[in-house]
Formats: sequence, structure tokens, C-alpha cells
Amino acid sequence: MEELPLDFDVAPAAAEREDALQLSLDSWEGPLDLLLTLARGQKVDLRQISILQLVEQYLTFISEMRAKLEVAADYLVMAAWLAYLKSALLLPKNPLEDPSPDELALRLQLRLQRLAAMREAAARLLARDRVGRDVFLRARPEGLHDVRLRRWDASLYDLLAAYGQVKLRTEPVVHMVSRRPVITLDAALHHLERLIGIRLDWAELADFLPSDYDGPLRRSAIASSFVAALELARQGRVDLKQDGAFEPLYLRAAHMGQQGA
Amino acid sequence: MIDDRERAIEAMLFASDEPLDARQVAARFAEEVPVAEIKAIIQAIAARHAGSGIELVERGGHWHFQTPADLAHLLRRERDDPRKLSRAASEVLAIVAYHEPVSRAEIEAIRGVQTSKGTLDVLMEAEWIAPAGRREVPGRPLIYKTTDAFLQHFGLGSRKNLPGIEDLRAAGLLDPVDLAFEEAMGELDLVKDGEDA
Amino acid sequence: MIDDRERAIEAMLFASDEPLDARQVAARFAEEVPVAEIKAIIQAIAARHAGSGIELVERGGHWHFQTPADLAHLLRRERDDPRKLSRAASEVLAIVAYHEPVSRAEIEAIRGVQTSKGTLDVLMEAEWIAPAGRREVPGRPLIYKTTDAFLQHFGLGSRKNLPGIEDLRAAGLLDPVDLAFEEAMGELDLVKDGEDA
Repeated sequence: MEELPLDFDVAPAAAEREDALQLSLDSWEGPLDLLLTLARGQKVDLRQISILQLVEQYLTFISEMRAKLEVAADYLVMAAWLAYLKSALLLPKNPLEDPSPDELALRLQLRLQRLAAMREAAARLLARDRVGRDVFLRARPEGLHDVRLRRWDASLYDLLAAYGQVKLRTEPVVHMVSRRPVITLDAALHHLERLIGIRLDWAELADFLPSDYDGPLRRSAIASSFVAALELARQGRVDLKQDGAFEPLYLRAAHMGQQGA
Repeated sequence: MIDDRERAIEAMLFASDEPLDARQVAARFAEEVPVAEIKAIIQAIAARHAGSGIELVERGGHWHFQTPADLAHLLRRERDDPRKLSRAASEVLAIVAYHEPVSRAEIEAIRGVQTSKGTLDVLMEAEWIAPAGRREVPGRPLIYKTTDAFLQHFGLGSRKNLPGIEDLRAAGLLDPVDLAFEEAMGELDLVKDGEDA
Repeated sequence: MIDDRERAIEAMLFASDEPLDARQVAARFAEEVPVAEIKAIIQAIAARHAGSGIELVERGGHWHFQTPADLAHLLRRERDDPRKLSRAASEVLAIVAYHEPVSRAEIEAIRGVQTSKGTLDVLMEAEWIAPAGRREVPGRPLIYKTTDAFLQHFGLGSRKNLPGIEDLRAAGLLDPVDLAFEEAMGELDLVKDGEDA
């Protein structure tokens, strides 16, 4: 693969700027980036690069930097690893060593190649005809619009039912209470007074009611007769007797002697 | 083959964020180009696009590209979004129909509750009611009436076909909810009596 | 004479504020129009505009009108380019584009440095990259891919048009180091064998 020109429209690559090497580590995106920059200084294809020479360059550079300023840890880690690689490359080969220094050097070379490839790809990508810089779109397109048309739905029934409710809600209210069969208190009093005169012994209140009363009428009659019995007892005209709560209520005519009292 | 100057002017008019006149176009060229020549080229570009889906049009000496008006329906896709009319809106519509022309205050008096402006807006958007002038009373309130679209939608030949109050009563539409409630309670009482017996 | 359907499609593509594919165009017609027919018509429109000041271009199956690049000098205005990318961001973008889908760890393995969160954010905000699910390995890392907006912005018909991607692939430079290493060692062994012989 041919070498592609470094052509960034971004922060200028430090590659061609030897003076940059004297400045700071901020120019590089990490130790691998610095290595790649140094490698480019060898002016050969990355495949032919001398790893040993590259290692020397890196170690020299880092030691110069350390004299002036603090060097970030990852650069030092790389330096330590490269120092090890250098000694391994220089020592007589030990066939049992795994991985071998040559293999480590090869891996480093492969990584540098890959990073270089991506850096060149980025440069070529950014150099393309870009929208807003080289090619232009319509500034004010009409746009395509999806318009939601609200369609209101109601039936004639809905309409009439609504009107019916309005009329009902606002009509003058006339309460038509349906007539219920009831025995009034007066009627019950009259009835009891009449029967008390006939019955002399204790008799259950229910026995005073006509047997043909049933349903709501009977309930009404019981209620009225009970109140009537209480009223007669208050007047001293009847005696009341009940064996316990909820037991039948008995009544009889009071003694005539007390009536006048 | 379109010449370079024509291509350039076409691209300028296309990419510009506002309509350009011949003078503005001329100013963009590094070299001197007579305004008359620019105008002629613009005319040529407009002619080239005539009858296509793109038009170059002049507005007060300024030119811009646009899409032809007859294709607007394709750029604006309309979708139905049916919605049920709310209870409140149904009531207001019915009141307008039975009492028209009627003002908002009158509607509120008949309904016995306040009526939001939005409710009338919905009915006007549906094109079922429309303003019908003003009532000549203090404040000159706007009055509303129903429309032909209203009659059409509800299948009424005319407002006279609206059922009368007696018709509504006969149809059970005037049965108060309260009465129905009492009837139900009455049935409940009978059941209790049965249990007592 | 340009037929009605062609005019309509041309107007849609011209009016749209984002690139359209054939399916989107078809959806705007009231009647059923085969996607294949739409595609053929779009090609015809593109051919009609070729060489003019307005070009119809395809980017990832989506079409849009733009000005030709050779006219940039006439159209470029003194605006600062808001898309100025940091070196880190441009490298990450290239890695995502050439290796997609790719996880953050894989990006970092290539660059030999940690990727700050902001770098990916910038690219996602530009809508040039987007998450593309998770890699089914321990930790299930998020993976990223480029978008249609990326293709549009960089004028790429598809990822196949990424500059030099075929060369890079052929040279094995898009393979992970481990794989390349195995291959290199294999070749080295062969060479050694050859030397030994």
C-alpha cells in the first residue's frame, strides 16, 4: 500500500514539526501516537521500520521530557515496556523465551500500521467534498409536511341526547312524589282507641292491625300503631309490656281508675 | 452542455437562503459580469426548468427556486384524525341548533355552566357553527348559528327537521337520570320487604 | 415534456428538508407506485440534472439535491465551519466508519489511548455515528456504526465508497492485530522454512 499524505484539516499533525518534539506531550494522542510520529521521522515504510531505532528514539525523547516536566503515566509505562523490548532485542536470542522479542516487535509494528492507516483514512475522509463546506443544500427547502386533519365526529343521537340532558338539568324542578299506601298516625290512633275498648287482656300490637295489610302498607301500619301506642301510654290510657328487646310488644287498656288522673 | 457561468448562477440561486437579484448574483463573481448578461442567463435557467418539478420564479426582481404550486398536495400529506366530539361540545352544538342565533352568554344561561372558548372553537373548526353577526345589546356579543355543513353531517334537510321537545320526551331522551335512580331504589326496597317477610 | 410522476418526484426531492429514499417517495403518492418505478424515475431525474448547477445525488439509498463541488468557491461564504473536528474525533470517526460496528474498547485498542466520553458525544451529536446494539461478549459493550447523515455529509454513496477501504481491507489493515499477527507469523515461518531449505 502506498503511503498517503498526511493532510489534516484538524490540529496540525506533529509529524513534520521537529520543533514540536521540544514542546510538550499535548501534541500527541497517547504513546502510540508519539511512536508513530517518531516512526515517520525514519522516512521509510512502516513495514521496513527499525523497531530498535524507534525504541531508542522514544526512550531518548521521554528522558528529555522528564527532565523538564512531568510525563503522564501511560508514556512511562510504554517507555518501561520499550526498554524491556530493547534489551531483549539486543541480548543473544533465547529460543525458549515466549513471546520472543521479535514477536513483540512485530506486534508493535502491526499496531503502528493500523493506527497509521486510520489516521490516513481520517485525513482522506475529512478532505472529501463535505456538505456545507464544498457542496451546498437548499438553504430553505419548503419541507415535506404531514398534516393531521382533525375530523370531529358526533351522531345525531349524541346531539339530541346532549340537548335532552341540558333541558333536564335546567328545567324548573318539579318533584312528583308518587303516593304510597300509608296509615297515618291519626288513623292508627283512632283505630287503636277503638280496639282497646274491645280487648281487655294483653294483646300483641300486631294483632291490632287489620290482617289484610301487607307489604309497605303493613310496615307503615306497624310504625304508625307503635307511635300511637306510645301516645296512648303517655296519656295513661294503655299499658305497654315487652319481655325483652325485639320481643313482641303487648298492650291493654289501662285501669279505668287512673284515666281521670 | 450547460456553460460554467450558467451552472454557477443556478447553484447560487439554489443554495441562497434568500431570493437574489441579478446585481447580487453579479457581485459573487470574481470577474466583472454585466448585469444584463446575468439576467439573460437567469431567464435561460428558468426556461430550462419550465414544466419540471422545480421552478425558478421572480418576485420583485429577485429570483428563487420553488416547487410548482400544482404539486403542493404531494408535499403536504393530509391524514384524517377522527375524534369524538366531547359531551360539552355536543351540548353547545345542540343549543346553537335549537336556539340559533345565540350568544355565548345565552348558551351558558341555557347550559347552566360556563362554556370555554375552546368548545366554540372546536365547533367552528368542525365547520358546524359559524358567527352570525352581533346581538344589538350592550357589549354587542357575537352570536352563532349552525351551518349547511352541520345539516349535512347530521343528515338534517333543514333545522325544522330537528325533533321537538315532545319528540325528545317520547324517545326517552328527557327522562331524568334521577328518576331512573329512584326507580332502581324502589325495586331494592321491595326486595328488602321480601326478606323481612 | 416531463411526465407528471417525474415532476412530482422531482418536486418532493427538491422540497424535502432531508434526503428521501424510494420507499418514502412512494408513500407520498395517493396511488400505489412500485418502488422499482420510483427508482428508475429518480435515476432519470438525476441524469437530467447531470452537469447543471444542481445535482441529484444518492447517499446510502437516500437522494438529495446539492451543488457541485467544483462551484464551492462561488458559494462558500465567510462562515466559520462548525464541523471542525478535533484530531481525536476525526480518528475515532474513521475507525468507526472503516471497522463498524465497533466498540469503544476496540477503538481504544487501535488508537492506544483512552477515548474521552466527549469524543463519541461530539460524533453522535453531529449524527454521524449511532449506537448499533451490543457486542455479545462478556460485559456486552455498546457498539457503534456510522449513519446515513454521515454518508450524506461526506458525500459517500455507501460505505463501499469510503476512500481506500478496499486497499486497507486487502492489506489486512482492517483486521485486528491478533489476526494479523497470526498471519504474519505464519508467513515468517514459511520464509524461515524456505531459508532453512
